[in-house]
Amino acid sequence: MKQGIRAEWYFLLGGLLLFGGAFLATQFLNRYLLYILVLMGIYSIATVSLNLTNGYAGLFSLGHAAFMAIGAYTSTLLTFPLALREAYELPMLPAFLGGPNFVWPFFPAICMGGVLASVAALLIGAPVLRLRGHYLSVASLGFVVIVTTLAKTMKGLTRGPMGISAIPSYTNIYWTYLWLLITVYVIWRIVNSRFGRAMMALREDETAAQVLGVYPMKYKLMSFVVGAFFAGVAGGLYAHFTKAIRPFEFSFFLTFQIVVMLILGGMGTTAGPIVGAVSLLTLRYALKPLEEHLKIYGLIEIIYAVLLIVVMLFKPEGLVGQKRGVKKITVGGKSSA
Amino acid sequence: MATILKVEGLWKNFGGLTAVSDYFLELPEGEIYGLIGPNGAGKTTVFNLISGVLKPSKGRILFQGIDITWFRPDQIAALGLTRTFQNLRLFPSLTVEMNLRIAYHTHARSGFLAALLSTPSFFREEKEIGQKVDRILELFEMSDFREEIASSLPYGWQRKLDIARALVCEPQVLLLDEPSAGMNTKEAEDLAVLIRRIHEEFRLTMMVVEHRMPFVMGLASRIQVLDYGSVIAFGTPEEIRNNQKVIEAYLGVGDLIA
Amino acid sequence: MFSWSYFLQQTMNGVILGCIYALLALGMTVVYGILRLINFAHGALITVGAFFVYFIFFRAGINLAASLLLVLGFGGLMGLLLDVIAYRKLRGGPEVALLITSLGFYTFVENFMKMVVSPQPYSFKTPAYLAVMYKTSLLTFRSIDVFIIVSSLLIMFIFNLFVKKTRMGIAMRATAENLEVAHLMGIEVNRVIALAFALGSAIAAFTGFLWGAKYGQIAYDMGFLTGVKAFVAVVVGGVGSIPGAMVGGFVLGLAEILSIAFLPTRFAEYRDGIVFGILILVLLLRPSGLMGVKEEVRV
Amino acid sequence: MLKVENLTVKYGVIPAVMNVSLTVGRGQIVAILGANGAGKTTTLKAIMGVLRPASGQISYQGEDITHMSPSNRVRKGIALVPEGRGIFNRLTVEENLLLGAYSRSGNDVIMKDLKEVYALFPRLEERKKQIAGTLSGGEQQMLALGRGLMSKPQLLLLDEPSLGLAPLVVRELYATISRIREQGVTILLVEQSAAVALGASDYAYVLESGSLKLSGKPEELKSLEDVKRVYLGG
Amino acid sequence: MKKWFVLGFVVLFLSVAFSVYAQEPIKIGVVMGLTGPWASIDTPATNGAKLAAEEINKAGGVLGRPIELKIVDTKADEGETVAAVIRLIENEKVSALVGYCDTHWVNIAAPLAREYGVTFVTPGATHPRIPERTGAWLACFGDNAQAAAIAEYAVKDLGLKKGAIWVDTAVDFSVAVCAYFADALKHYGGEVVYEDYFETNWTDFSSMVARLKEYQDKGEVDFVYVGAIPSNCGLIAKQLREGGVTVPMFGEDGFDTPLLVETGGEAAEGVVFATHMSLEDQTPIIQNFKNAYQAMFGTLPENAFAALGYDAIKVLAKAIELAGSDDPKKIPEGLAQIKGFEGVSGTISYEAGSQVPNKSVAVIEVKGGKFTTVKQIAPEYMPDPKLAK
Repeated sequence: MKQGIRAEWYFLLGGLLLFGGAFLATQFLNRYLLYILVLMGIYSIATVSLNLTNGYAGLFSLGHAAFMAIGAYTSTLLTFPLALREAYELPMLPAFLGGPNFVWPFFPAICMGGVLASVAALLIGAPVLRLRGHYLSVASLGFVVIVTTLAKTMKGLTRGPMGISAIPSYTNIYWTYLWLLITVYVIWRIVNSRFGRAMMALREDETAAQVLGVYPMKYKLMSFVVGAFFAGVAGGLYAHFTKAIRPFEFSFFLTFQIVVMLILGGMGTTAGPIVGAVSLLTLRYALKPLEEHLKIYGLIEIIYAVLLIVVMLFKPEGLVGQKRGVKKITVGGKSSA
Repeated sequence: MATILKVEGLWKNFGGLTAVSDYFLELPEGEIYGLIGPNGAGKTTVFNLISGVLKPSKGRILFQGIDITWFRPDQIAALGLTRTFQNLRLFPSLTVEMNLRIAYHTHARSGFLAALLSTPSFFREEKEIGQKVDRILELFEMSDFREEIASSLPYGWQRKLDIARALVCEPQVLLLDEPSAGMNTKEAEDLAVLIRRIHEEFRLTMMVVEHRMPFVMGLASRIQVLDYGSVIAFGTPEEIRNNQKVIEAYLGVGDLIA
Repeated sequence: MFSWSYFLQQTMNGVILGCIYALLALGMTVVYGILRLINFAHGALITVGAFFVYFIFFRAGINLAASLLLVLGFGGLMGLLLDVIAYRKLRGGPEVALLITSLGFYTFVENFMKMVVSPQPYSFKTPAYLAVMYKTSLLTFRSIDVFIIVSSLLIMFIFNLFVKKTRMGIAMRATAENLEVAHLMGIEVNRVIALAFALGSAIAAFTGFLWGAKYGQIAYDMGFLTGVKAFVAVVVGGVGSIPGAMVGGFVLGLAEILSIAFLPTRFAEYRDGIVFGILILVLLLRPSGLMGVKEEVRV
Repeated sequence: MLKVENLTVKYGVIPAVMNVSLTVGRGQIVAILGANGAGKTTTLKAIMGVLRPASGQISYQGEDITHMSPSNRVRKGIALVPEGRGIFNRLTVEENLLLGAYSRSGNDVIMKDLKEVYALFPRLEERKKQIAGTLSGGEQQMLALGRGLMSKPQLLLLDEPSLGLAPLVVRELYATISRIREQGVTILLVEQSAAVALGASDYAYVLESGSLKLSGKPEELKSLEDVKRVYLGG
Repeated sequence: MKKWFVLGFVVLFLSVAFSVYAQEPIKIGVVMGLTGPWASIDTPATNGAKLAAEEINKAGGVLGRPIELKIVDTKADEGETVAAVIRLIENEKVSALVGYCDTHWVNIAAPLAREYGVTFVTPGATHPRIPERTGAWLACFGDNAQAAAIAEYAVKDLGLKKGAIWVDTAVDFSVAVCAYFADALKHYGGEVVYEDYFETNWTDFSSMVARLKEYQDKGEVDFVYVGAIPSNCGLIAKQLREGGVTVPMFGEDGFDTPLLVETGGEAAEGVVFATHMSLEDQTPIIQNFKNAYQAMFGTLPENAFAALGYDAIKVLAKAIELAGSDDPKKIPEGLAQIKGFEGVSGTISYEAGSQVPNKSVAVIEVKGGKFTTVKQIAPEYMPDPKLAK
């Protein structure tokens, strides 16, 4: 295991290379390809952060879309142009957030989105993380529906189901990859500290971890809250990228998409989530012209689904994942070698 | 010698079934006690109760004078009592080193921010953990397995890793649940030597559940025998071996059928 | 403030929706009980069933009774195929793989339908003798409403009878409780699981017909949310419990309808929120569900 | 009736049973004794086909069944009453019993056998509609036995039938086991409680740490000295 | 010598022949939700656009150049929409964009096109605040016009005053048209008894039906105005009638879909809705359009949106001609000059500064399963566009 200072330098070097790459991309690629690159970055942030909860801590949460929604709406409300607030019937900021003549800069607004997502994770996590296995998954899915419902009904803040458009388009390739770098760095640091080790221990065997002194709730919550922060960030970036958000965007489908990316790439690995996000999006945009040419709409999703089933059948641990000791349902004399 | 672990009138009911009834224990500091009994006598349940994995229906558990009856397992571990498991509960998909590093948890002090920023103090602590792990690996002659995935180790080594892991936790009292299960006689003998060595080197207090009699009799200074959830005998190995009640518990009452 | 007839009418609406959820939950709970699989593909069977009846009854003109028998058989076959093609191979793998595969199946079926049938909704005419209107001073209803309630209760009754009285049914419950011992008893576990899939899928496909006949429009994506809600019903009722699945279905159906009926109209937007709110509440207060057996945690 | 030759069973890489050979003659009660973890249960599971042997051969009525599926072994007349009884707690007593006859056909015969089982265990008949999970330990053991009998076995494998039962109940249980043998069923049982098992059996094997240590007629083992050594060391 | 002559002739011929085709085509991007809830209106609109492009190319193209449509399905997905707009402008270098029959999607796509300085024309998104917010041009009337037309028809022609309004809160368009309708109804002396809310993805409307029936039985309601999109209108009509509701039902241009009669069946009888034009009209331009459409796609135009898609391309072509260039910067100048353009969906003129054409509204009633025009209304009262969010 790489540990400490030297690995950090590699990280910095990687970051510089990444930014060099981003610069070259802005110089030589057209906006459509840049668009896809940014989208890959945003989905990677979401997938990498989900990996902390689902991959390392072993909690199969389906709540990521909810945190993305919270981040998206929060940052949007903070950065929305003063001039358009009235036209869109959105409120001015209250005094403690800067007052009616103030609009937040992009970076702190995104952070704030992440923070509020974390707060939500803390509130919902305390009861929901007590649940085990599929119950946790279903309850977190319920949380997504409830957040979507709130986004629909808190019309004064969210304009309800109609959503908010004309969001300033601050998200670009630099911001996205800066945040991706931060996300990967933070999660890498956590994984390589006692905090991450405690999470992995819980994933592997909760009782064993407990008798070694790990308090499950604390570290489950920590993974949930940190994961939620970066999900909120991804949501904020997404909002300032598509420039329009609606409650419906942050529903089952978004959650499932991210989960699928993670599992396809490989849970609990550093590269897995990014590989998953990049490969699925590449597939999608590479197939797009084919779909349009053949005029078979839905073809992408069908290929997507078949691919998913094939990967699950033949490499259930994901593209870059390693086989793990998992509990098995044994049928018929298979438990003995 | 001072009593480090004291259990008074411990009961545990599962539904209508009484698994442990009126169990007691006074474990002196620095001793190794054995806990034996036929299948289903409640030995593991006793360990589960002491380590906090299960909550008793009645009774009191004192560790270093602190009432830990209602503590969570992690709190008990933080006070210095940990255990191993009969059915091996390693962290199967992690490396040997990771298994051990995790166990240092209760002693690690560095904060979240320090970890994120990788501060010198964090770095120093990680190094300390590394040294501690090295020492234990050496002691267990497992240095070569450092990077191996735990579940890929040969079974005997997995057993040893389980004990090694508990030692990284630096407990004062260690409960070993069938440490030699699944080992052959030779391996078991080696393990006994190792346990004795650990006992001396770390000045540990231990309690061992075992079914391999020579193993436990050679190791423990006193043995408790459990049957139907209660203590039916307590004494030195020699006393236990010749105790009629114990023989009956194990072999059955001679004239029951015949 | 509300009249009796209003109350009765809304309750009936809730019961009908409840019947649909309960029928779907039935199949899901059996599969979940044995395999711990949230079978998202179950929702796809609603869609497939509805379109199957559409084509053989409305287009090919096969008579209704025969169509319904055929759709049951067709649904069962689909379930069987799913199990044999993919799920069986994955048994023993990580649970997540099974879950994701079922999601993959759902996505596949939905988009396949979209491609083959069209992304447009299809109108689904209620057969004339199921569309007869009855107006009384208390209730307005159609024969299809009666048909849904009667056929659902009948299916639930038969299903219960099957599970309680037949050799296969008892084997199914035994497998759900302890797969290994069931295997010891000489039960061909794989066959039991395949049967569970087949039965659940047959009922789901039939529910697709009820759905179409009741609401009059079917679409390639009709199954997803319904399927998810049916699983919510399973959890609310208590996983693995057959009576629980039915109770859960009715609780959800009634909650959905009555909340709209008796809350001020602006609360209509909370419809799905209420369903999932109930779910979270039940999970927190009574994790084993309304009718479920507490699951033992082994140490 | 049953012949096990050089049986070795491993869990992953760990051998649980090594080179065990034993024979059970028709109409006998044979006991396998040994302390916790000696490999008794593993041996039974291998005979039943739930575990696959790493090496060795199992033949039953002269036929090699080493690679036969458990359900086919059930059809051939082998039944296992598992350790801890393996009762389906959520099913009724009668349903549990009927599951024992799962692999058989012919409703009338099964109903007749059900009556016989009820005759053997009148208490089960009283409680046939009761949920099995609510039975007492002794009753559950009766139910497990009865369920095993419902498959009309010629060879009945019993795994620690006396586990967790009070002495009086154990005595009752063994009386029943003898009666079952009188009906022509061959029995291979695993017990930790040696005295009890020796009192009821025709022949006994003693396992220690996965290998055979002793075997002989109960009279020969009766002194218990060797057995005691295996159990308690010495 | 002769050889050279023949060769020269061939070269000349080829260069003339290619002069039409070898010319760079004028590319127009078409973004539509061909899959998803809006498919039943976006698909005919796309077909209409294809037909218009084909006709234009047969007649020699625009400015001597053929028109090439680049059609992208954006699947009712925000990310896909942004991606498609960027791709069409950046990669395909389209001169203008045409798209969507629903406001929400125009709200996302058009501002982006505006950033690039590319004109966006929507065939069927009717929110009158679209130009103000996004800079897009409408080929259709505004929602305030169609809402006012129905209010006028209900109160003045039928004498119905007490209305219930059903709003699909998930769709901007429905929220807007219902707000305009409430305003217009009050203007004409009517009264909004209550508003009820639903969402696009509902299938079961039984609880709302029972509530309406309760009001109806107490005699408190004369009619219901439903702001449903195509995939819901038939479903709602059917469930209303089968639930015992007998009061008249009114709708907007989302009802202009075959699904209304297919799904609604007998329940759709007597439903009255406002739309852009009636395909039943016997005018030659409509009949020609219907024939050409059928020849190309094997089916009659499904609804008015086919005509709107057709008109959007024709208007755009006309604008390019008027501007004399397909330079995206020049196209708005051409559009602004369009006056009295005879489209299939009616006469299109952009009055000074307005990007919403002044068109009359067709009020249609379902009679015997057919859409029959009962009236053409040029509303005398126009609700203020600002009333809607």
